This record gives sequence, C-alpha cells and structure tokens, in this order.
Amino acid sequence: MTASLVIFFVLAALAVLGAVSLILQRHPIHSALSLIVVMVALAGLYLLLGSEFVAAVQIIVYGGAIMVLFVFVIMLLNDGEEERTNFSKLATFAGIPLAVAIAGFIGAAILSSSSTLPAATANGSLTSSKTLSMLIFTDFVYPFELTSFLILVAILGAIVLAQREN
Amino acid sequence: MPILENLWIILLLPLIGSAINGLFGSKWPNRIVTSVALGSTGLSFLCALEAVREFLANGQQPFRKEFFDWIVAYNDLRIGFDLQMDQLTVIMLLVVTGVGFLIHIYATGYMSHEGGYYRFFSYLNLFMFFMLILVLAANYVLLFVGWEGVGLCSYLLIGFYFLKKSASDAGKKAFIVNRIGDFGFMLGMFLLFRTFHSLDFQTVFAAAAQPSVAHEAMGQFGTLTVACLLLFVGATGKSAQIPLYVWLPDAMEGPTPVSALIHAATMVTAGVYMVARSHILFTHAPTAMYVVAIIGCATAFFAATIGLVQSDIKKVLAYSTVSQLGYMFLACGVGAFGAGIFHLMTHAFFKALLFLSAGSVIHAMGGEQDMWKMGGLSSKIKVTFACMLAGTIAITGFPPFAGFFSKDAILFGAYNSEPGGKILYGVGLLAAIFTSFYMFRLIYLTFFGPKHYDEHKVHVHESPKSMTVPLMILALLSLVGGWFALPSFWGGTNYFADFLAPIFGADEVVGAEAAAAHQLELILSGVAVAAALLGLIVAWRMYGKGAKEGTSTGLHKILYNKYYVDEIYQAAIVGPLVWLSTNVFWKVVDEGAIDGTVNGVAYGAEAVGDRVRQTQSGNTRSYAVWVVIGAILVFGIIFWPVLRPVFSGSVTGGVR
Amino acid sequence: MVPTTYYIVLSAILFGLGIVAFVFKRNIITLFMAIELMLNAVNLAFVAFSRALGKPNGEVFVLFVIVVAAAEAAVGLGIIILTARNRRSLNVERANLLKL
Amino acid sequence: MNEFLTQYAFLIVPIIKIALLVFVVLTVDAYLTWLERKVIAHIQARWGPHRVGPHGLLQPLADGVKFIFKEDPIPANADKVAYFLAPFITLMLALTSLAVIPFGPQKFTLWGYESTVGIADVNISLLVLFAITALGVYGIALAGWGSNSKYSLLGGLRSSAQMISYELSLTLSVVGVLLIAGDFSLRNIVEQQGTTGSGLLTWNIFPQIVGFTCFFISAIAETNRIPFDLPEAESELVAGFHTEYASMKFAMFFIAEYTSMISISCLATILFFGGWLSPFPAAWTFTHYLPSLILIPFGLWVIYDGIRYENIFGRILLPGVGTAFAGIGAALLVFPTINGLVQGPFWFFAKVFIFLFVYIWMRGTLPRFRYDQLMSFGWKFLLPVSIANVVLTATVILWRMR
Repeated sequence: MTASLVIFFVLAALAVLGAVSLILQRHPIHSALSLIVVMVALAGLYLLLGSEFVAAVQIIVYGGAIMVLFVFVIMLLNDGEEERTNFSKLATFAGIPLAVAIAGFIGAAILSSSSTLPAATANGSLTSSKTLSMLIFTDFVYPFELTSFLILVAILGAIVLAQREN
Repeated sequence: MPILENLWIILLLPLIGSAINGLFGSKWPNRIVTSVALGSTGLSFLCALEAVREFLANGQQPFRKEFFDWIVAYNDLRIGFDLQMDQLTVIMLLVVTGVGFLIHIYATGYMSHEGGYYRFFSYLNLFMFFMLILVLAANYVLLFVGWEGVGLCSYLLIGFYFLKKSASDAGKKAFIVNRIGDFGFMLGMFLLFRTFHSLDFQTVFAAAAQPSVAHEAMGQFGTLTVACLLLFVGATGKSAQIPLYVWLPDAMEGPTPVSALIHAATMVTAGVYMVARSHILFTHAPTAMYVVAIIGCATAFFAATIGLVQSDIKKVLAYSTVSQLGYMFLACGVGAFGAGIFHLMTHAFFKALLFLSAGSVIHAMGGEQDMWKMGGLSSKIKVTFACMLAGTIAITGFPPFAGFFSKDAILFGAYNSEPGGKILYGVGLLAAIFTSFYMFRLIYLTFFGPKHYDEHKVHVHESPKSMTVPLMILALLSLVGGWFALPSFWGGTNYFADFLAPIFGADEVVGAEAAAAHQLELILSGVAVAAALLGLIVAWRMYGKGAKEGTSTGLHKILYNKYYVDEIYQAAIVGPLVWLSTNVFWKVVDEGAIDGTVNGVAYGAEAVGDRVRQTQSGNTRSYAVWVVIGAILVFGIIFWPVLRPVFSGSVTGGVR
Repeated sequence: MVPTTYYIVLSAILFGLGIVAFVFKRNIITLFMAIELMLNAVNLAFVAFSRALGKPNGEVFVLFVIVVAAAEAAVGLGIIILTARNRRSLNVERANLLKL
Repeated sequence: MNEFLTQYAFLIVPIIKIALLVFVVLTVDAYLTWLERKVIAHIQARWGPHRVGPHGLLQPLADGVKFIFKEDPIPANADKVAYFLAPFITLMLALTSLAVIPFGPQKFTLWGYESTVGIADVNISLLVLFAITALGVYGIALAGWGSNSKYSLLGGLRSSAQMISYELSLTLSVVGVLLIAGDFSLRNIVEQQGTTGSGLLTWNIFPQIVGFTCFFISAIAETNRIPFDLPEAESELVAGFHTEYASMKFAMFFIAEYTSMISISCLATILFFGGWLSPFPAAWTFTHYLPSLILIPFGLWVIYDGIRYENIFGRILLPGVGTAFAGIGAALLVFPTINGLVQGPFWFFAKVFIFLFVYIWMRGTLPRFRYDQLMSFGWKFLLPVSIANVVLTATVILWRMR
C-alpha cells in the first residue's frame, strides 16, 4: 500500500463519486460541478501517471474552457431542474442492464488482454512536454493541422448557430 | 502532314462540323452554318484526296492502322478503332466525300428557305462522318458502327419535316426495316467470329483464303454460306433489296438532297460495298452468291416494273435506284465485283445528278412532285433540263455516257456466269428496257408536252448557282465517269478493273477466250443499246406528244400499287405483331408482371416500414439505448476471441 | 506502483457511468456532459496505456480528443441554445416534433 | 523527535512553508487594502483612513473584525451548494496560485529535506498557474448564479465571459516568453533571463514589450480590476456577482481579489522583469547594499514621524516599527551572508510592490469600460496582437537559429 496507491484510490473514488453524482443530481449545474470534480480527479490521475502536460491541458481546456462553457450555457438558459419524464420505456427498463453489460464487456476484454501490461509508470520519468511537442509536430503534424481546421470550423459554426437572425 | 498516317482526320472533320452546328447553329445566321458545314466537308474531301495521293505514291500498298483498342475481351476478342485504305476504299472514299461535298453545296441553295437549316446540316455532316467510318473501317464491328450511324442519320433526315406525319412514319419505317436487316448482319458477324475468332477483315479474309477452308459446293449450306447469307440479309436491308426494299420509296419524304446523298449515292450502296468487301467469303460460298445474284436480278426487274407507272417524280427515281442497286448485286452475285463497284460509282454520279435535277425541278415548281402536274418545262429551266437529260442518257446506258459502260459490264458478267447466266442476263436486259422507258417517260412528262399547271399560281424559275453548278459538275462526271473502264473491244484499257485487280483478282472475263469475248461483248453492248432505244421509242410513242393521266386498271393498277407489297406486309407481319404486343406484352407482361412486381415491392416496403417505424419512437433516450445495443454487438463481435475465455471462465480475473 | 489494469478498470467504470448518464438523463446539456465523461474515460485509458507501453503517442491522442471535445462542445452548445430558444425546453423527451 | 522530523520532512517542511506563506499573504492583502485606500485618497486629495491607529494603520484589523462579526444573510431560495462553494473556490484557487511561484533563487536544506524559496518547484509551473487561473471562473460564475439574484447573475455571466475572453490573450501573450525560454518552469524562465549577468538588459521585457503590454492588460481584466471591473460596476449592477454576499464570504472574495492581484504581479515580475534578478550588472557589488540603504532611512523617517505624532499610541507604535526597519537594515549591513540571501527576495518583492502600486494607481486614474467595448477590445484587438506577437517571436527565433 504505497503512497501512490493511496493517492490513486483517493482520486479514483473521487472520480467515480463525481460520475455517480452527475447521474443523481437533478440540476444540470450540479451535474456540471460533479463533472468538473471528475475532470480534476482525472487530471490528478494523469499527474500520478506522470504525464503532467496532459494533466495541465486537461484542467486548462476541459476545466477552464469546455466546462465553463457548459456552466455558462446552463446559466444563460436557466432551465431549472430537469423534469423526470419517462416517455421511453426502453430506456427505463433496458438502460441499467445494458450499461452494466457494456462496462462488463469492456472490463472483461481489458482484463483478459491487458493483464500482462507492465505497471503504468514502470518506465520511470515523466513525459516531458518537449517529447510530446516533438511528436505532435513530426509524426502527427497533419492530424494537428486538421484539428486546427476543425476548431476554426467549429468556431464559425458556433457563431452562425448562436447569433440571432435579425 | 501525312494524312494517310492519321486517317481519322478525314472522318473527324465532319463530326466536328456536325457538333458545332448542332450545338451552336441554332443561334447563328445561315451563312455561318453554311461555312461550317461546307468547310468541314470540303476539308475532309481535300484530306481524302491527299490521302489517296499518298496511297498512290506508296505504290498502292494496302494501308492499315490500329488507332486505339475499343473492345478487348481478355485475349480472344479485340476490336480496335482500325482504319484501312486500299483500292476499294479509295473509290468509296472519293465517291462519298466528293459527291457528298457537291450535294452539300447544292443543299445550301435548296434548303436556304427551310426551317431547321442548322439541324439539317448537322445531320448531314454526321451522316458523312458515319459513312466515312463505314468506308474506312478495317473490321466488321467498326463497319457496323458506321452502318448503324448512317441508318440513324437516314432516320433523322427522312423525318426531317417531323411535323408531317407521313415523313415521321417513313422515318420509322426505314429504321424498323433496317433493324431486320441489321439483325441478320449481326448474326452473320457472330457466326464469323465463332468461325474465325476475329472480326478483322485482314484476319477473316486471310483465314477464309486458306486452301484448308472448304470451297462449299453449290447447294451446300456450310458455315460460310450461312454467314454470307446473313450478311446479305443485312445488305438487303440497307441497300433496299427484296424483300426489304419497301422503306426506300417512302424515304423520299426527306428533303431532295438527302434523297440524292443518302438514298441514291452513298448509304444505300453500303450493302454493295459490304458484299464486295467480303467478296472472298462470298466466292467461297457459291450458293450465297447465287442467291445474291437472283435477289439482285429480281429486285432490278420488279423495281423497274413498279417504276414504270409511278406519277411522283421522286418515287420514279427511288424505284430506279432500287433497281440499279439490284444491278449492282447482280454483278456481285455473278462474281463481277469490279463491275458492281464500277456501277456503284457511276450510279452515284448520275443518280445523284438525277435526284438533284429533280430537286431543282421541284424547287422550280414550288414543291410540286406529281409529274402529271408538270410538262413543258424544258424551255423554262434549261440548265436543269440539260443536266437531267444527261443523267437520263447515262442511266439508260447510251454510249458514251457512264451508265453504258458499267451496265454493259454487269450484263456481260451475268451472261458469262453459270448456272442460269442467260436467264439473269435476259431479266437484266428487260429491266434495262424498262429503265429507259420510265426514265424517258419522266423526261417527256416533265419537260415536254403541254403545261399541266397554272402559270399564274406557279412561277417557274431556274435554280440559283449554288444548285446548278453541282448539277453541271455531276453531269460532266456522269459523262466521263465511264471512260475509266472502256470495254476491251473498244480498244481502250480497263483502268478501273486493273485498279481493283489487287482486290478482286484479275479481269472477271472467265470462260471464253479473249477473241470470243470481244465478239460477244460487242454483240451484247449492241443489244443493250438497242434495248435502251426500244424503251426510248416506246416512251416517246406513249408520252412524247403529251398524255392525260388515265384511270389505272388491271396490271397497271397492280404496278401502280407496287404489287400491294406494303399491304401484304401490313397484314402478314405488322398486324400480328401489333396484336401480340398489345394483348400479350402490354396487357399481360408489362401491366401484369412488371408493374405487378414494382408495385408489389412498393407495397412490401410500405408494409415492412409500417412495422419498423415503431422503433423510431422519436424519443432520444430510446435512440441512445439503441446506440448502446449496437455498441455492445460491435464490441462483442470484435472482441469475441478475447472474450470467450473470460466467459468460459478459463481466465480467472486479469488483475495481477 | 499502480498496476495499469486499475486505471483501465477505472476508465471502464467511468465509461459505463457515462452510458448510464446518457441513457437516463433528460436534460440535453447533461447528455452532452455524459458524452464528455465517456471521452474522459477513454482519455484515461489512452494515457494509462501509453505510459505502460512507454509510447507518448497515446497522450498525443488525448490532446486531439480534447480538441475535438472542445469543438463539439462549441457547436453542440450553439445548437442547444437554438433548440432552447425554439422549444422552450431542454428536455430531450419533449423534442419530438418529428414524432407522429 | 529529530528522526521523526527527518522522516516526515517531505510532509512537514511544505506545511510550514504553506502556513508561513498564507500568513504573509493574508497580511499583505490586508495592508494592500489600506495602501489602496490611502493612495487613492491622496490621488483624490483626501486623507483616507486615519482614525484607527496612526495613519489608519490598524484599519485592516478593524475591517477584519467587522467581517467576522457581521450578520451573514442567505438570499431566499438561493442554490445553497453553489452559494457556499463559490467564495471557497475563489479564495482557494487564488491562494493555490501562489504555490508554484518561486520567490528567490536559493535552495536550502531543512532536516535533510532540500526545498526552495517558494512552496512547490514544479517544472510545468506556468501551466499549473494557468490551470488554476482557468478554474477561477467557476467561483465567480457560481457565486453569480447561486445567489439567485438578477444583479449577481448578470455580474456572474459578465465576468465569466470576460475572464474566458481575456484568458486567451493572457495565455497567448506569455507564449512569446515561453518560446524564448523554451521551458514551462518559472524558475528556469527567470534564470534564463539572468544568464549574461548584465542586469536588466537581458530581461524579457525588452524583446517582449508587446507581449508584456497584452499580458498586463489582460491580467487586469483577469483580476476584474478597474478599468475592467465590469462585474462589479456599482452604477449598473450594485456589486456584481458578490452583491448577495456579506461578512466572511464577502471577505473571501475580497481577499481572493487582492491575492490574485499579488500572484499576477508576481507572474509579471517573473516572466518579464527577471524575477528576483537585480536590475544592475552582477559586477556592481555595491548594489547589494541597496536594501539597507532603503530600509534604514525609511525606518529613521518612520521614527521621526512617530515622535511628532499627535496621540500617545502612535508615538509608541510608529517608532517601534521604524526601529524594526532600521534594525533590519543595519543587520543586513552587518551580516553580508544574510544580505546575500536577502538580495533575491528583496528585488522580487520590490518589483511586485511596484506592480501592485500601478494597479492601485490605475484604479485611481482610469474610467471604466463599457461592456461591449470590453469584449470587442479583448477579441478584436488584444487577441490578434498577441497572436501576431507569437508569430513574430517565433520567426525571430527561427531566424536566429538559422
């Protein structure tokens, strides 16, 4: 039971709790807050895994931009608590089993395939942001450029969608 | 630039002209359309001349070039865009481009007042294109392409005045009748391919020329015979022979230049060309040749008889065309291919001349075609009269006009042929008499005698230069055209036969030795001239000093109604077909089976969709569940090999 | 040291929870959050694997995923704002104009 | 005892440092408010606080007491969670942001545990800092939304929008520095600025003047200070997102604001003004006596001022403070080693002080933007400029490398 294990379990519990509360909360903003908790916990896990850059980006982009956007929109629309309508019998009855099933599937597949993997941080040191950037700008340069285009398009789309036509 | 090396230029030019006129001509004034049409045709004529010059310069080496592959089935069938050039091609090429060009010029005058000017010339150029393909083709399939193409153009041009029901009907008739012939032609091609595993002229003829290929005796129906007969069926369709000649007279509904170019000079001779082109096959199948000869002879005779009593000037010429074609086939049938081609050429000259002159007459009469409503035109339209007379003399076979030499050669060939050469000769001679009769009847009715028209209504006028000049040129040609092949007794040499010798073999004078041949030929030609004179005299006696259109009775009635062939066909073939297609194919097959299937599918789809749409509940969460189900399925399929041990419990937990 | 499997199992659990959220929440924004949750779960797996195998590629993928998520959020929220304007409700079960 | 210390030093030393830092920062915040009020008062030709203690020096204390003892009403059907969470988040983040800032060059070893001046020495400290600032939005947003009030909601929306917008240009304006330093670690960034030892000439401010401008402007906006304090534009929305807050919760927002001022100033210092580096060339050793030269006269002046102060309390307090200052100055003169240790922090805090003063100065000087002006300025001017700056810097660097 080393320190890292302790940290892992704390963070994992935090993440799972956050996810559960995202489901249980009735008000979208509370769900959003729980999701933020999950994300921060995940950032912690990334740090624990030793990929600090990803952790920072996780917080900055997910926590600082995306979720802020969510909260922002929730406030803007201010729709109040979600009404627990139950029009979908299918979802009501089949939902939980299916979710459990797929989670189980994934888990099982992973367990049976990845059990031989070395420990996550076996290969010592951190992934320096230099390494990542080298990778991004050499091997993954085309995907990178593509994503930049994607972002541009997304910005335009958002503007077009959100502006009131007058 | 060596045209011979790229023959495609010759046939590309008219295509371009046609495309330009067809696409943009509607916007343009007539003169631009004219310049495009004439330019393209004239250029291709010049190119043809250049090509021929090169061909001759090469010492008449048969030229053949494969430009690109068109159809290639793995290693068996290769059909390429192959063009060839040999003596036969030379003649056809010059005839087509030259006469075509002249007729184009004529048409610019003739059609100048018609609507759809650009359309007409677009079609005409297109026709030139296909005709040139037909002539230059180096394999049967490419030839067939040209064959069908000219058929299409003929359809389009016959039905040029498509608002006139008779015109469009005539177009359809021509097309459908040709279909029958083409069917035979295609069967023939298939048979040839099955036999020789190729459709290239070179390969096929080389294979056929092998001594190993059995020379099928008379009355024996071997592969070659059947193939030749099938090809000949095609020829009968295209070249208006019995029993498929019925379309040609109706085709006169088209504008006169069309009748001249397509239905007299070029297209209808395609059949003859095809038969002559594949003469090697025919020579190996005497039965087929005999059939060809008989059909040709019969056609020549029957058409002539019908021509005797027609009152429409163009109809007369149409039937005369049919019978002349019959002569050509007779020539081919008796093995005098050279004579046949020779007659083809001369006929192209004088028949085009006759048609154009007739056109000029009609033009002068303001669209009147009934000879009974003409008369005494000789003084009014002198040029036309002179040209027409020249054409008539040529066709009836008075020396020294072209017709004399060619027809003489044919009859001579027929006389010398075995078996039953004498009979063929006799019938041919009879047909010759009839020919001269109806031609001079035409002349008398049209140009002499009292006027049967109202001077105040019809203003008779000479045609413009653009029409008369080609007439003169053609008249000249039909005068001198024959001199290429002076009969041997005439002292001259038969350039034409010598020129074609590499293809058809040496002079077809067979059997009797030269001296006897001379005697015989002299006699026969004398007889022919006498026959022509006879016809002329009879015609003069009957129509010379004017005659009224009498009520037709008995034989005359039958002839006038063309032996009721159309009616017979109507009753025997068309009627049953219509009944069948109406009551079986339409009512039962189409409405019952096809529509039934289609509607059934539609109903089935509707029924299924009615059930399936229940899943489309319009509820996003249900959709989400479906997504999850799908995900599970995909996941299971992908990871099944990994998962099986897990579920079978052989792996107890992965956590180490 | 923490075994990789732990991370993977955790990510599987998170993913499952994401699905549950996706199926059971009605508020369209929350559905979006559920999607983000799943994406995060996947990211975790990515990072864990890449660390375990000593290849940074996985982390690069994570960066890309984050970018895509950002774009998706931008556009998706724009759409949501529109729907909210038109439908006066964020409940996905009320968005049934096409239902017959 | 001792081995216990050595065993758990990795836990204890940081805790001590944190406690120390928090104490210092809170005090500084408190006296920053005093300074602000004083300075602005003098800018506006007023006295400012002067009742409580000499020169109102005890005013912050009084304020603190007041904050603690005031009633703390909760608005009707507010969203409890958000309402309570908001101030804590804000304050926590504000304080955390200081955790990665290095205040000095030294590394010292305590109980066998080597540590630095500054709490954590992370090698992506800059990113961490930005991550924390990024989260700062939630506090305001939640506060605005949680306290079920129109003013708060509008204020919250406004300021969260503002912070998102300006965060972009804030980050981008720093990228230039990053490109030069080639590292995320603040410590390395500072040291890279002092490599040649030729004083302030090698600071990033000179190559990155544009970047600094963008950075400073967006930093002000980020901290919701005048001229960008739209969220709390009294004339329009009473007090913006913290309209409904009172007593300690309000105090938290207040402290948080000043703390973030401090941390931003620190950041500016580190990134552009060579952090703890002395502006003079390393050769000029006499500059090491500047601290004393400043402290001693200041202390003496304070003593003098105290002696001629009207009430007895002041006459006792001020001279005490003065002697303290003078004493420290003298001590630095006497013990050169300590003096050497002090150099870094001295310059660091001097620069930070200047920045804080500029903050206050601006508040006293500039009018407030209109909201649309603010937005268009941020998006249409700052962002492009900072991007251009990045591109330019990159180009130059590549040129150099060639």
